Amino acid sequence: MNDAHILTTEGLGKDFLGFTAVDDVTLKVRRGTIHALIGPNGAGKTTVFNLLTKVHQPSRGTMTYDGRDITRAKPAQIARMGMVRSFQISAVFPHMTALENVRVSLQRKLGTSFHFWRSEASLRVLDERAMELLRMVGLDRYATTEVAEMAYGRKRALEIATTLAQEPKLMLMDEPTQGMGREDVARITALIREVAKSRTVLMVEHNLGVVAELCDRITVLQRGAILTEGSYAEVSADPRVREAYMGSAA
Amino acid sequence: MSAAQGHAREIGGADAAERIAEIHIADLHAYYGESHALHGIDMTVHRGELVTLLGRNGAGRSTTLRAIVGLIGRRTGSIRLKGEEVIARPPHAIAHLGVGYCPEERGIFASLSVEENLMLPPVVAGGGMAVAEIYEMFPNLAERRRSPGTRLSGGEQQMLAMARILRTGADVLLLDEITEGLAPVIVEKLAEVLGVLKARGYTIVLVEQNFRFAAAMADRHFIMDHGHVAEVVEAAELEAKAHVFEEYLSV
Amino acid sequence: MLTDLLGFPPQVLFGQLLLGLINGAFYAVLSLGLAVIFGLLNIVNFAHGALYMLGAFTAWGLAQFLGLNYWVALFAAPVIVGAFGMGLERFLLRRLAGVDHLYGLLLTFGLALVIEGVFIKLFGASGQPYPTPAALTGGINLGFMFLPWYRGWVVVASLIACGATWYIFERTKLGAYLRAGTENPKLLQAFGVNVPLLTTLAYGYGVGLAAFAGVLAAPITQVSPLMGSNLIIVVFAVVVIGGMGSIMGAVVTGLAMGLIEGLTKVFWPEASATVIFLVMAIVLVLRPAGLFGRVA
Amino acid sequence: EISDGKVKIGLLTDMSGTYSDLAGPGAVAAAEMAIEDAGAMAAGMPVELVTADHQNKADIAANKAREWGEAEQVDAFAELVTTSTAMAVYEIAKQQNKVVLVSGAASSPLTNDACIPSGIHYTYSTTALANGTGKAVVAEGGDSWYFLTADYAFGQALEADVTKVVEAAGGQVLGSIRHPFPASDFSSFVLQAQGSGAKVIGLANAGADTTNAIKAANEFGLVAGGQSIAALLMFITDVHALGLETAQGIQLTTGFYWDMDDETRAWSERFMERTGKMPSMVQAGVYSSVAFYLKAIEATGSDDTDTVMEWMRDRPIDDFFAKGGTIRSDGRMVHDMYLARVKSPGESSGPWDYYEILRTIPGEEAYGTLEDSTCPTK
Amino acid sequence: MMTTKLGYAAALILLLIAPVFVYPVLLMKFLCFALFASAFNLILGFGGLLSFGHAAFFGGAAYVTGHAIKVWGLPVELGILTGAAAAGVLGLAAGMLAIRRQGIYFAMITLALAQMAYFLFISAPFTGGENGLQGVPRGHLLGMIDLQDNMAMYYFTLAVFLAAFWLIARTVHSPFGQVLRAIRDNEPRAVSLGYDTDRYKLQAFVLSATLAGLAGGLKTVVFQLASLTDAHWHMSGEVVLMTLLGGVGTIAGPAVGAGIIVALQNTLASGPLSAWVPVVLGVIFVICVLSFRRGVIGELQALIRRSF
Ligand SMILES: Nc1ncnc2c1ncn2[C@@H]1O[C@H](COP(=O)(O)OP(=O)(O)OP(=O)(O)O)[C@@H](O)[C@H]1O
Ligand SMILES: Nc1ncnc2c1ncn2[C@@H]1O[C@H](COP(=O)(O)OP(=O)(O)OP(=O)(O)O)[C@@H](O)[C@H]1O
Ligand SMILES: [Mg+2]
Ligand SMILES: [Mg+2]
Repeated sequence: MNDAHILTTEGLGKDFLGFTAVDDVTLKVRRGTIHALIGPNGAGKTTVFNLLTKVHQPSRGTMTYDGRDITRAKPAQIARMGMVRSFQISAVFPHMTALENVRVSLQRKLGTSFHFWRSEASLRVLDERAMELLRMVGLDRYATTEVAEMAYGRKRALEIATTLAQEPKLMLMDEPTQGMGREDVARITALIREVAKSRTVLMVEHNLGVVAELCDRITVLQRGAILTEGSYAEVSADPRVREAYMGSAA
Repeated sequence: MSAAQGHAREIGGADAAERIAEIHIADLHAYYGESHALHGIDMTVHRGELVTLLGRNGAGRSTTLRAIVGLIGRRTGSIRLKGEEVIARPPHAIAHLGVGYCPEERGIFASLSVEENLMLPPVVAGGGMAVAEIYEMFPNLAERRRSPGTRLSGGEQQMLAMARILRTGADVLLLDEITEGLAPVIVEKLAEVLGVLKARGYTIVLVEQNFRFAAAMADRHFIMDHGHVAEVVEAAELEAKAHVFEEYLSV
Repeated sequence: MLTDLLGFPPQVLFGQLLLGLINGAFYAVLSLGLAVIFGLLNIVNFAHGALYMLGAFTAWGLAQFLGLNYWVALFAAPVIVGAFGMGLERFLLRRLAGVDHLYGLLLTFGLALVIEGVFIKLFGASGQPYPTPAALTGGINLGFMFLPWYRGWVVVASLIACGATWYIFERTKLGAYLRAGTENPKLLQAFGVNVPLLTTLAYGYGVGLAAFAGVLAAPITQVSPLMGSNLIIVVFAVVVIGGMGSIMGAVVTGLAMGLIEGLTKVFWPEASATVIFLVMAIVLVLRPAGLFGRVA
Repeated sequence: EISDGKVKIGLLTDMSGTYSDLAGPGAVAAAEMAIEDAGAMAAGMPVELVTADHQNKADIAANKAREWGEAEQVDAFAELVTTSTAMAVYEIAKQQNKVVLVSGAASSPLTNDACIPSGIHYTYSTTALANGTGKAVVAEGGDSWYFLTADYAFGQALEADVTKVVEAAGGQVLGSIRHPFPASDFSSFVLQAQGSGAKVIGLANAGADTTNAIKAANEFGLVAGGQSIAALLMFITDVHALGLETAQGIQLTTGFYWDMDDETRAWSERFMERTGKMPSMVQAGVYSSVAFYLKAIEATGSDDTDTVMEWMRDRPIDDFFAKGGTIRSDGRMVHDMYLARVKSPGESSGPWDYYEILRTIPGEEAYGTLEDSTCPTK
Repeated sequence: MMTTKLGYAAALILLLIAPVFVYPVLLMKFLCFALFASAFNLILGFGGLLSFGHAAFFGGAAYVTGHAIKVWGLPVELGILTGAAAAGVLGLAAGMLAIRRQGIYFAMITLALAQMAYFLFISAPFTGGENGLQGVPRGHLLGMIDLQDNMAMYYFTLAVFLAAFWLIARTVHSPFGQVLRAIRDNEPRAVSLGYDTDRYKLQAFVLSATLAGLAGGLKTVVFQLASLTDAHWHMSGEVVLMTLLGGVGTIAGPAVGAGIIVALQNTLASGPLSAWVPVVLGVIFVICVLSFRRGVIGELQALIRRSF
């Protein structure tokens, strides 16, 4: 099979009690690219993510990741295979400090996660790397703050840091810049470009600015099905896309 | 008849020329448990105005809105809505002054269908939108009306959160990041809606990240930083005060 | 024939099923009250058994001291106890708004201990007699068993109560408020609904149902301080099997459990107190949120 | 000589549970009366009473007894309603060699396999209940039985004893049903009893279970249908709770009834003044047992267990409770029992006038002979 | 931090000299429940799962230990370990059924399983039904020290308690403990980070059950008796109360809570208030739920945090 693609789906489909949220989606994500999934609200973007990360089981179709069929794999399995997602609504551990959040994400690789007799101190080796990641997203100042008290935008940034800690081969980002102020958006955009050098990113994003700036390839979904695909220039030129999604923007 | 006019009669037929302070906030402090989120906010919004609260993440914009509708346990200072002091009132009493709130986290009810969600908020004044009107504005909702509220997509939930307060006839709208996660087409439509509402004499406070969206129609911008109102910028002086935006929003 | 198959005449079985249904009616009303309360207050109301007992005692007291008869008590007791419940909610439970519902459970557990303890001191543990209302004494011979009129009445009364409650919750605006209040009371209140009042009423109503069941039970069992404490965790099981906070679930499961228990009493009497928990375990393993419950 | 300068009696009972009416605070009052009547002195030394609520739980009883014995120099344990608590305390008393005056517990094993040298089973026993009610009922033609049995030690013991008696008397047992303890609703069990076609339905349970069973039986026209109920263990407090309307006609065996002669009336009136209730046989038994124990100390001038036990064994108890009662070497206190019938509302002259004593059952007949006892130390 | 260290030191000294002033058996009862509550807190306070069936492990182990020592004639220490192991196995079985459920449903399924275990204990012959398993010999520790002597028994109990307590504290502050916290905070996220959360929760549950069993076995030896009380759902409720009273999710809290309850029951059970025990306990419940929900230790910590 084609190794240029890290992720491919064939005729992927999902119905919710008769309602078809995703319909015959055949997606090919090239290694080392930033691939965007855009489309009107309710087009099925998040659902596609949910299918890829096993939140839902697909009604139809197959998925292949890194040469392996993952149509029936388990959520945790997928994650360990290096395909990690960030959520549309911020997903952090509110009652832990920012540092601990990242450390939990790093910890799994130590392989001591079941060791209840070992001291916490054995995790200190991870702190350095954790701080590094926090710095990347500009949260190093908040390392010791309890996350519950951070504003929404910072929680999103932190979430990306924890995702990065997984050293994912493929990052699924659902609206990474949602709820962020300008300067945060700028930082995150830069960050994504940074991390994308060594890996592949598949993102859902409504901020066309970000999409235009980052993405090599864009798939437009509408009513669950693929409307068109191509570079930003191509896609944004497409009248159907303008009509269905972009409007006068872009 | 617009809710605004009806209201004018309520408070002693004040004549239209005189500008009535719909929202008047003085030295407002708000706390989340131990942490002190608002450090003395002062702001006045007149009837029929559309103002924005701008600022970095964590500046305290959402908290300001929450404080106005009474969702924050500990708050001090003064909040006058339509001339009435509400700092000590319970949330439900405040809402009945004609206040509609669209929360940042959307707050769609999972155990209610989309339609039930839409019909949930009690009508607090005349002149609310008809359900048909709303469905026409947000076709997705009409399509999914029977399914449980939280089964909606992120954006659809956002639409629902906005739509349900348009029904209640509230003429003071507090909207927290309503364009968040919405497709550009929808955002444009929302802009139109706000335009209409403004024309109808609604008073609107908008918390926004999307400056382009906000700048277009706002009469005034309150720029918040660390729980204060750092600057107030009139629509007229946007260019003049561009540096302010640079400073606080890096726009 | 059947007799040899069962080891006893089939009519015994009919009898047991009918009795099961009657007990089921009690479970239904009680668990309904619990479901209502859990729904809005997110509180597992451990005091439910004690309040059920209060209902019975109120009926007894009304007869004893005011000479009021059963029919008056049937309406008066739920109102009185319901009011008492609202007091509890207003002055104690309300303080727990927003905290983990484990605390509600513990608080009501404490209340139950207090109420029952006090009544034991006041009226002794072995309880008081309460006569069957004259109109319902005697019974009818159904051929396979002798059915006291009163037991028949219990079923009717319970089903009426359940039906009414179901309608309110699933078919009215008030019901929508109650369900929304379950999820996000603060926001609902910000929309202009008087949630605190709503909550107090809901608790009062749930408690009223318990008291109603208590009055129904008074002529059947001794009116004794501990009459509820033995019942309460069975009723919990019923609510859980039905699905926490599900009105429909509480009623249907209540009746079903009554039947199952009835059968067990024939085939394996010692286990009749345990069978419900077996069912509960199985159901929860197969359907995480109970039979009618919504998965959160 | 008196150990550590005082005589201390530890009374363990159910202060707040199902049995708190027939024992509980009333039993404490009875013990206090006994001590006061002895002038709070025995052999010139002060007498103290300590009490505790064992909540009908074996372990709580055991812990308390152990603590009292080891840390508070208690010399004797009294009351002990429910067999399980009595047995638990027997274990401790055996280790510590302390006197036990059991009044509330009923099971016959206390004077058989489970007996201890320093234990006295004072007031009644399942055997006596069986011999009393069982024999009488069969004699009146109630020769086919069906049991409603509480599914625990006491219930089973009672059922077993009655079965022996009934079969010995030429009656037969058609079957029995074991109901969980405690059970809230008895209708289903009553219905099965009805189905059994037995003439007599024997209730081998106690307290709330008995009263509820009787109510259900009435409701479902069991008696009307020609069957009769034999409440094998029923206390006057239960009758009081049920009301004569429901309880009338039931036959039962009791170790004491307040309204038998001047002595019983005199004491019971005093008890009534103190507690507002007439005494149950358990409460009267507590008074009698404690009084007798103190008498023994007074006489022997010692609170040494063996000395006291020995004195008590070779002397008759003669008080309002046990006329000519004697304590056997297996710990059984043998005294007359009474077969009673519950009066109808018409017959009753007012509150607490509940029993008509049908006959007196001589001690031997009620408790059997020492030979039958399987107590190893007898 | 400093204050906690000092606190523990003081507590330890207190425990070492206590039997001189207080009736040792009472102290041992306290230790057993302190251990039970701490074990319970492991799953409630740190696993975020309210188990309403822990009595099954406590009581089950009590019976097994009693049986092992009395009937099979195992030496004390082995008997106790057997009990704990049995509880562990029971915990594994229960856990596998229950662990996928959350919140109140988890509480209820554990309750259901416990009720069935209870039924087993009532009807099975080896438990002695209502009378319980009585006259369990304390025997000799390592075949030498006679545990019939209360002092010897006390220090043995104390040693076991301290060991187990240390293990619990360590578990909480271990890599495993971290993951547990994360799961309690936001399970879906933990899954998306590659953690098979059910397995972590299950391990925590089994650990908790085993230690609860250890407490149960110990109690049997101390009182030489295993009874239905230990397995009754009231016991499950009591341990919740202890934990809550002392402070859910604090290390020392449950032990403190246990201390308070045991002391209370003991002082109330005898004397004038004895008929009021349920009422008094009830009132305490109400008061502590209403006015200091963080529990004794929790409130103390808050106090310290505020004052620094
Ligand atoms: N669990 C579910 N049950 C039923 N319908 C669902 C469920 N999840 C999503 N849907 C429906 O499927 C459609 C696609 O939802 P999805 O969340 O994928 O949209 P989206 O593309 O992410 O939109 P947005 O940009 O607003 O997030 C929507 O109409 C939604 O209502
Ligand atoms: N529930 C909460 N508990 C404690 N602190 C909070 C809570 N919510 C917000 N805060 C704090 O209050 C301050 C203001 O938060 P607020 O949500 O008002 O920010 P904002 O201006 O709305 O930014 P954004 O909406 O992008 O998060 C922030 O510093 C945040 O850390
Ligand atoms: Mg989405
Ligand atoms: Mg002495």
